[in-house]
Amino acid sequence: MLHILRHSPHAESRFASCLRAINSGQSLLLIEDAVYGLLPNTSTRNSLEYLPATVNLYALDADLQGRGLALDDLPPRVVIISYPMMVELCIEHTKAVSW
Amino acid sequence: MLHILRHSPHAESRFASCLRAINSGQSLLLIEDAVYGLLPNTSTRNSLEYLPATVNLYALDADLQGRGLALDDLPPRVVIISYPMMVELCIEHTKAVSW
Amino acid sequence: MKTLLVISRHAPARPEAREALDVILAAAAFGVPCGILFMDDGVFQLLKGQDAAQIGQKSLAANLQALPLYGVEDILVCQHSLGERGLQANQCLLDARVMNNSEIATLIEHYDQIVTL
Amino acid sequence: MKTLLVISRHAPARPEAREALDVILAAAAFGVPCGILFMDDGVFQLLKGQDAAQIGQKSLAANLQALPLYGVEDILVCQHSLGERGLQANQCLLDARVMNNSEIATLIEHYDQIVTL
Amino acid sequence: MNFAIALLAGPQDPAARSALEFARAVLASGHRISRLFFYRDAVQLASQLRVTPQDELDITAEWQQFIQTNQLDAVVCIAAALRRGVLNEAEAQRWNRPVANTDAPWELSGLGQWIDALQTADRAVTFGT
Amino acid sequence: MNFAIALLAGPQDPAARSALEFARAVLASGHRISRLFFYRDAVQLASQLRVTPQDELDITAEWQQFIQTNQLDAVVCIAAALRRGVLNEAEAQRWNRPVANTDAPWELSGLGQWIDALQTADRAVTFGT
Repeated sequence: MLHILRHSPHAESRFASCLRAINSGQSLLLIEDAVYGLLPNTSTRNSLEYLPATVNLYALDADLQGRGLALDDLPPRVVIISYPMMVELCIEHTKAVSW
Repeated sequence: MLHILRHSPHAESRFASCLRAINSGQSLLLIEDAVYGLLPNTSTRNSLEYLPATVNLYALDADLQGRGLALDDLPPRVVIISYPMMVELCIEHTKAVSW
Repeated sequence: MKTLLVISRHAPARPEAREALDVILAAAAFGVPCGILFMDDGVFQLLKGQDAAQIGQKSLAANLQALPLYGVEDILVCQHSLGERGLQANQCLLDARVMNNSEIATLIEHYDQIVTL
Repeated sequence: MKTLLVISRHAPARPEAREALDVILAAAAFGVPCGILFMDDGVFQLLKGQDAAQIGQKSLAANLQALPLYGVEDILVCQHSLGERGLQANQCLLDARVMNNSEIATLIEHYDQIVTL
Repeated sequence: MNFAIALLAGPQDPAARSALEFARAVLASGHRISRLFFYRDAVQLASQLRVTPQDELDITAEWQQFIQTNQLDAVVCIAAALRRGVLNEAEAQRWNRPVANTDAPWELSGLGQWIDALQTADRAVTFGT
Repeated sequence: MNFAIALLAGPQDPAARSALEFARAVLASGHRISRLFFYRDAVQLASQLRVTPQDELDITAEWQQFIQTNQLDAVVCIAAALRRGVLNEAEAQRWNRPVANTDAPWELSGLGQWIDALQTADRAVTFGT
C-alpha cells in the first residue's frame, strides 16, 4: 500500500504520524512540502533513510524542483517520479492513504 | 510585552518558536488550542513551567473550559483570565505579538 | 462492500473535527462497514468535561455518541498520541480501544480504504 | 512612525508566504520603517534554485528582491530554523542576517509592532 | 481503471494543482475518472467570483476547463459549500440569498456521493488533507 | 484607548469567535476600536452567501450586527477578497463577474488601511495567524 505525505515535517505532526504507521513492504510518496523532509543533515532525512529497506520511497519531481531541492543530493533509495508514474504507483498498490 | 499563542503545541511548530522568542519579564497568554499545552505530564507543560520566573503566564478561561481542561490541575503560576482581563493585559503591555 | 477507516486528526474546536464525523456518519448510514481512529490532536475530541458552549460551539458529544448507534464497529484511539498529550484511555469519552503503533499499521493494512481528515 | 517587524513563517508554495511579502511591501511603500524575519518553514522561501513554474506558481524571487529596493532595512533569518532544516546562510537568496534565539528575542523587544504571517 | 479523486484544500493551496496534474495524468494514461469530489475549502473552486491576478495560474479556470473538456462528474459537497457561501440558483432560493455564485459543470450534492465513489471506483486518491 | 483589531482566519476557525469576544470586551471596557481589518480567509466573513446550520452560532451575522450596532470601520482586504471570490458591486463590474456577494457594512480596501491602523491605534492585536 501507498502512503502519500504532503506536509512539511516541521510544520505538521502528520509527517511523524505517517512514518509510525508504515509497515515494511509498503511505499511512501513525498509530494508538495513533504519533499523538504529530504534535505540533507536533518532528523527527518535520517528517519526517512532509516525506514526498513523493504519500504519503497518516492518523491515527485516537479515538487522537488519547484522547491529547490538538489536532485543529486537525495538518498540513493529515493525514486524520483512524474505524475504519470504516480498514477502507475496508485494502480500497482491496491490502496493509497493521504496524510 | 505580551505573546499570544493559539495553536496546539503538537500540531504546529509555532508553539516552540514562541517559547524560544520570549524574554524574561515578558508575558505569555495561551488562547484557543494553545491551552492544551497545559495538560499535565507533557513536555509542553514542562517547557511552560520552566519559563523564567519573571515571565507571566496567562490562559483564557473560556478556552480552558471549552476544551475540558481541569482548572484545579494547572500550574500555580498560571493566571486564569476573562476577555475583559485580556483587554487589560493588552493595555498594560505596549505591544502584543500573536503567534 | 469496501471497508472504510477514517483517521480523525484535528482538535474538537476545529471545523475539520466535525467534518470528519460527518464523513464517517454518512458512510455508516450508507451501510459501509467503517471504523474511526482518533490520532494526533484528534484524541482531544474524546476528552471528558468539554463545555463547548464556552467557546460558542455546539458540542461534538452527540455526533461521537452516534457512532456506535450508526453501527461504526471500530472506535479506536492512538496510544502514542494519548501519551504525548499526557492522557490515558480512562479520560476518554466513548469506549475507544487503545492501539499502539504496530496495531495501527496492521489496522491500516486491514481496511480497504483509509481517509485522513 | 512606529516600526514594524513581519515574521514570515510559511513555506514558499503556500499562499501565506506571498501574503506576508504583500504586507511588508505595503508597509514599506507607506514609509513605515520595517524589517522581515524568516522563521520556521519561512526560511525555505530563501532557498536558492527554486523553479516555481514546475509547480504552477509565480516565483517569489521578484518580491523578495524588492525588499531592499523598497527600503526594508532588516532582512533577517532565524538560525535555529535554518539548523533544524539542515540549511546554512550561504544557501540563502538575499543577504539575510542570521539571528540566534536571544537576538530574536531582543529584536522583538526593539520593534514597536510585530505581525506573524 | 476507474479513479475517484477527492480534493479537500482550497484553490490557493498547492494541493489544488497537484490534484489537477494527477487527474490529467490519469486520463492521459488511458484511465478513467468516475468522479471528482470537492470537500472542505476545495468547494471554493466552484465559485464564479474568484479573481486571480493576470500573471498567476487561474486554477479555477483550469479545473473548470478540465471538467468540461472531459465531461467529468464534478461533485461539490453541499454541506461544505453552504457553510462557505458557495450556492447555486436552487440553494440561493432555498436559503433566501440574493444571488448564486456557482453553476454547471459543478454539481452540489451530499457526502453520499463521495462514499459511493469510494465504493465503486477501482482506486481512490485524496489530495489536500 | 484606540484598538486596531485584525482577523486572519476564516469564519469556521475558533479565532473568528475569539476576535469577536475580544472586540466586544474592548467596547464594554469603555475603549474604542479605530478599525477592524479582515485579511486572508477572514474576508469570507463578508460574504452574504454563507449559510450556517440553525443550531450553530452564525458568526457572520454576529460580526455584522456587532459592526453595525457600534458603527465600526470594517475593512476587508481587497486583494485577499478578490482571490477568494468576495466581491462588492463595484468589483463585480470591474472584473466582469455576474453578481456581487458583499456589501455594507463591509468595505473593500487595500492593505494600506491595515498599515495605517497599525500606525494610528494605541494598541494593535491580531487574531487567527
